[in-house]
Amino acid sequence: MSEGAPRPGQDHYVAQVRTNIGVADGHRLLTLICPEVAQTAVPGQFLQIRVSVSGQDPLLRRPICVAAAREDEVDIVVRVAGRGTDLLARETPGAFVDLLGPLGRGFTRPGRHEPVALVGGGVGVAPLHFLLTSLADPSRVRVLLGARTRALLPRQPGLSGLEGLRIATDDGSEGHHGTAADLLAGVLETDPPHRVYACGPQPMLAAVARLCIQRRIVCEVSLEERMACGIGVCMGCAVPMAGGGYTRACREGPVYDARAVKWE
Amino acid sequence: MSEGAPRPGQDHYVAQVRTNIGVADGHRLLTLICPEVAQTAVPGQFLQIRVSVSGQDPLLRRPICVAAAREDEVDIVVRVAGRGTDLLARETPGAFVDLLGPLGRGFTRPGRHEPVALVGGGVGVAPLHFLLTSLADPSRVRVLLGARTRALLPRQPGLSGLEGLRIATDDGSEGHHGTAADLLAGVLETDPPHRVYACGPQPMLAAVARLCIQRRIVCEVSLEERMACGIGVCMGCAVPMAGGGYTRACREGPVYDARAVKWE
Amino acid sequence: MTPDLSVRLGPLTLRNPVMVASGCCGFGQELAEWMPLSALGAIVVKGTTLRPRRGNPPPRVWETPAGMLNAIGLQNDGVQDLIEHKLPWLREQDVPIIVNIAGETVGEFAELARVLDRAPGVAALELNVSCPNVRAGGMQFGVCTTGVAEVTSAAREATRLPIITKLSPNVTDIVEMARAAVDAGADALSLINTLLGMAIDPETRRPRLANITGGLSGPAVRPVAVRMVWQVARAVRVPIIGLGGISRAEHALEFIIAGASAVCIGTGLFADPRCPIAVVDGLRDYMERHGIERLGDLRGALEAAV
Amino acid sequence: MTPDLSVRLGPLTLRNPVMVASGCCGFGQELAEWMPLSALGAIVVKGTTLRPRRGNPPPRVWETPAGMLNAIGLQNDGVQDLIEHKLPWLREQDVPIIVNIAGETVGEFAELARVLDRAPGVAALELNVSCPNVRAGGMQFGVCTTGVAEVTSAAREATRLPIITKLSPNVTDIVEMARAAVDAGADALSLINTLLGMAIDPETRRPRLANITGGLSGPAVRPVAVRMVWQVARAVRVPIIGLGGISRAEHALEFIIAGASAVCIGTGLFADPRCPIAVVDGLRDYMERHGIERLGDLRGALEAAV
Ligand SMILES: Cc1cc2nc3c(=O)[nH]c(=O)nc-3n(C[C@H](O)[C@H](O)[C@H](O)COP(=O)(O)OP(=O)(O)OC[C@H]3O[C@@H](n4cnc5c(N)ncnc54)[C@H](O)[C@@H]3O)c2cc1C
Ligand SMILES: Cc1cc2nc3c(=O)[nH]c(=O)nc-3n(C[C@H](O)[C@H](O)[C@H](O)COP(=O)(O)OP(=O)(O)OC[C@H]3O[C@@H](n4cnc5c(N)ncnc54)[C@H](O)[C@@H]3O)c2cc1C
Ligand SMILES: Cc1cc2nc3c(=O)[nH]c(=O)nc-3n(C[C@H](O)[C@H](O)[C@H](O)COP(=O)(O)O)c2cc1C
Ligand SMILES: Cc1cc2nc3c(=O)[nH]c(=O)nc-3n(C[C@H](O)[C@H](O)[C@H](O)COP(=O)(O)O)c2cc1C
Ligand code: FES
Ligand code: FES
Repeated sequence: MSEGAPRPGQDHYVAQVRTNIGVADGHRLLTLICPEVAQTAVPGQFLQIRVSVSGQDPLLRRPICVAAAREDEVDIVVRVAGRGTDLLARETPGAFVDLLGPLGRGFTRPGRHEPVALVGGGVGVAPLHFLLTSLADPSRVRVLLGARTRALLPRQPGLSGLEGLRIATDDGSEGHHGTAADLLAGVLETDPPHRVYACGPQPMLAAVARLCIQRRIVCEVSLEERMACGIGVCMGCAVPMAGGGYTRACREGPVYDARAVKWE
Repeated sequence: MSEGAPRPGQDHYVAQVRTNIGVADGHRLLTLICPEVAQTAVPGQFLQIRVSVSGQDPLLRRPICVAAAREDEVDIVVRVAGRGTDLLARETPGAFVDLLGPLGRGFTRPGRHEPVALVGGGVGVAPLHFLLTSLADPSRVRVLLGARTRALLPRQPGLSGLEGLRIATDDGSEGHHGTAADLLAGVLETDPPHRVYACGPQPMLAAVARLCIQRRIVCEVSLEERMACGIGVCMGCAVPMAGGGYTRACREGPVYDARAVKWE
Repeated sequence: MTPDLSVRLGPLTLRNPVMVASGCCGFGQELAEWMPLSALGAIVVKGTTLRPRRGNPPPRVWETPAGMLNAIGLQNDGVQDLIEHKLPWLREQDVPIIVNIAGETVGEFAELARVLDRAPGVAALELNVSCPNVRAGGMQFGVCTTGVAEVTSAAREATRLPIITKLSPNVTDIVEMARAAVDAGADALSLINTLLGMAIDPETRRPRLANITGGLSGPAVRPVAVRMVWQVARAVRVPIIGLGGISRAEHALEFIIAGASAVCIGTGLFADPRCPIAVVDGLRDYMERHGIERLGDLRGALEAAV
Repeated sequence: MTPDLSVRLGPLTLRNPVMVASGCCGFGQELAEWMPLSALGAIVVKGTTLRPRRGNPPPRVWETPAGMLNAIGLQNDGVQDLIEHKLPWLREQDVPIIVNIAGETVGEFAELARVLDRAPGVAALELNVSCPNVRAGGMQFGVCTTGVAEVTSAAREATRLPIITKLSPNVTDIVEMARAAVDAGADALSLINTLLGMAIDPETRRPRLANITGGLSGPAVRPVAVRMVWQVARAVRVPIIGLGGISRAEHALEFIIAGASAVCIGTGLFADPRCPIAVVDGLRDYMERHGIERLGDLRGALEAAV
């Protein structure tokens, strides 16, 4: 990639909403028609989506991961966290969504038959789902999902039937009574994968990172830092690095090697 | 009316859009389901309509006249003048519109058989149309309408068939080549009415007022001053008075006796 | 637990912290068509001057992104009219009445304070040393410490009523202004008044306001207002009334957590004249949810090491 | 008629008046992925310091109504890195490069100016006397006339490059600051930097920014910025770069009519990294529609009697 040249597929698009379905309480899966992004996005990359009509309020775009890509369309899963995601979650089929993308650094692709574990918390399952669908051999994959409660587990199409799927809920309403990190701890005991990919709330990521670093298992985490620009120009999305200083979640991230990050 | 008590029907409503049709280039007629306003509004009164989703931007409501009232519904005619009216003009049937009203002082009702002339410029025809439909004897009414050009003449249902209707356009594309005030001048020569009601752009109103004051014909004008609150609390909508000082268009107006206003 | 929303504002006790701001609620009558004034902590009436003022020519208002500019120019019928025609009705409404006064000279502030000292039903005076829209007096006082101090002490000496000095945000050091007011005898402070702004119509090349410049208010200015309340609350001991862009309980909470004892709603009334009720309800909900018994316990409760 | 959009900025001539603002376009490389930098009047790179700075801990940004707060804390790799690793690429982009510099002391400003004086490809220096997010130096200089004057003349003496002093809006009298900068030798002025603001999360009672306060930018502040440009343009003779909330040609026109020679786009890039192109196109359309041959003819063309 030469300096100053756009990355593959990266552009400003206006994508039409094809469908909008509920996948959990307060979680919507939107399918957007955007062939260029569908063909170039790498799992772990995100889009910067405009959520306002006029662009003045809310002023900033919202970063949302690509959750799946098929021919001419991409899926996103939106958890209603505030005003911006609320507006986005209400977009109806036929509406147009203004986006920049694909942005950021995605996950490193595992070797063809490498055993991997994907650890997702809540809406963090979105990029992992995309990663899963892009794998050559999904049979070697364990998917460990956590949520506060059953109703908050995103039911993304293609996940439910999966053989290697394990669920954890904080309140025990489905699967293991505990966290996805607990599930990972168990897996690491019995049948450790070569690589772990994680996305979810900060405490879960920290726990997963700790486990993997202890056992020297390669682990990549996708971090959610607040962003202003999403394209690397504002320095707003600082991620503290183990080696000191900060890098940009939107550019050097959002996916990091767990060892590179400074965990609190 | 006792001090501090709401005026008849005046309240905060959420009205559903029943229909939205084009009535001229950049002019939409919206029918809103709002029985309370339909039953209490007086011609010349207006509504303060929220045009933003979140209410933060655009921050302020937009004043729009009631253009007709029938049982459970009211019509408004919206001319797209900027961002707020653009948002409003796009509301689709089934959508909900947040409004305060009816607000302001309306037109004085003429005597039962009193001959009157209604002089409207552009979207100013809206409140006059409402006045017309409320008259006991529309046969004694002359309606003089002006617009810049044919395509900008609002075709409000109920107006087109009218016997006493005369049209003027600045470019002569329909009716008299000139202004609605020209038409009034002619009418005042040949068959002067007892009362004149006018609504439209400031220069037209000034011309109409001058004609009527000269001939001592009672004339009421509806003025469009910029408003912030629309309910009389901010003093934003100052109208200069002939006797000195200012009154509030939203409260003492928007309808004024032409003699009370200080014309530039 | 029934949360206690009452707050102390120097010598005054308000049933709740939600007040309506000067210039945004007239003298109460029109607002009372939309909500009972008795639901408010207090009402601060339109800036009142010694003699009637016509105000500025129109256009007087212009909307800006998440805000608005105004240049009303203190249109009002003068203090005598207030006393004779407006206070009698307001006194019946079961709401503390705070009169916002604006003099063109220090002497006028003193005279206004003296006249209102004898007027029954006035709970406190708010000194508008900071209106950007009048030439004589107005902002000039509010942007230097001597001006703030002189006006405050002149009013202080002229009345036994509680004195609230309302500060201008158009200053380099708001803390300095606050200290000057407190040292001169202010019982409380209001902040902020409007930021001086301007907008232009490119098509006509004319300013959007006949007065050219005007005061910026609304959600746009809230971050500036919260910051100033926080700075001042850490520097002075008198209660602070926070305002600037409030229309929901969360906004009021920002100010209270930053250190305000009470809040005012101004521009927020224009979009929703009933929002003060929603703010009070929202504060009550929040207190219940967080197990806060007295609102005062939340004041200045910012969790941050400085 | 082909409208002439070129403008003079003291000794510089820009092909058009639309620049990108310091801190909002990095050092150009990422922005170049979205638009050719050669379409810009100039680029003002991120605030550069003598030594590398890590910047503030996150969260560093928070959205506010029609605006945002930032407290980046001048994260940058220092002036040597700029010269060695960033300028070489930028020099190839056919765009005038303005380097925004920030010292912690007057001496550091002078040192930065001296070092950059010898760096090829730098068109001008912008003195960031007004960043609210660093403790030493930063805003302290920008809010008093002596600070502005000292920094400006120290830089003036250290370089032959054109000097642009960027003023802080967090002052009582912006005209006084502008005069101080001009008297000390500034070739041009940029205004405004960000307004100091703050936001709080009521649920956690924590400030939204780790730094507690931050700089407010975006459409929300535009009315304040336009007002300050207007005030300063009537008081000084050097060219003014106007900024604050610009993302469309109409916004840029407000500043130009108020008296700015050029404009910068900052926060507007975050919502749309290509908006500078739309602003240039919109200015050209406007000039054609209004029969304006040279953009300079529009500067300060406000129709208003004062
Ligand atoms: C790289 C990246 C990928 C993401 N992918 C997804 C996704 O696929 N699906 C999804 O639903 N969400 C995703 N998020 C989170 C999403 O961007 C935020 O929830 C959203 O920006 C909040 O906006 P809002 O207006 O709804 O909330 P606001 O009202 O702005 O804030 C509500 C809450 O969300 C928090 N928040 C605000 N911005 C962010 C942010 N950038 N990251 C995390 N928390 C934030 C605030 O601190 C606040 O507590 C992602 C975030 C990042 C950085
Ligand atoms: C009592 C009253 C009744 C009205 N009735 C109608 C109606 O029935 N139908 C209709 O289409 N319009 C009506 N208007 C005008 C309408 O309110 C304005 O066009 C609208 O507020 C402009 O908002 P905007 O966001 O679209 O435009 P903006 O982008 O805010 O401004 C666009 C242009 O409209 C002008 N403008 C802004 N506010 C007003 C205002 N309050 N009055 C006049 N001009 C304004 C501005 O100066 C500017 O030139 C009425 C106005 C008043 C005061
Ligand atoms: C239309 C209008 C008129 C105002 N008049 C006054 C006034 O007379 N006296 C005063 O002290 N403040 C006045 N203000 C300032 C407000 O009281 C308040 O300080 C400011 O608007 C910020 O609060 P807000 O954002 O909630 O409106 C006025 C504000 C507006 C919008
Ligand atoms: C994220 C961010 C970083 C900034 N960094 C700098 C900086 O390093 N130096 C500087 O002089 N101004 C800096 N600014 C201020 C902008 O250059 C500009 O003056 C201000 O944001 C107002 O313009 P805007 O509303 O177009 O953003 C920064 C602004 C933002 C939003
Ligand atoms: S969000 Fe702006 S640099 Fe990452
Ligand atoms: S618009 Fe507020 S008083 Fe009329």
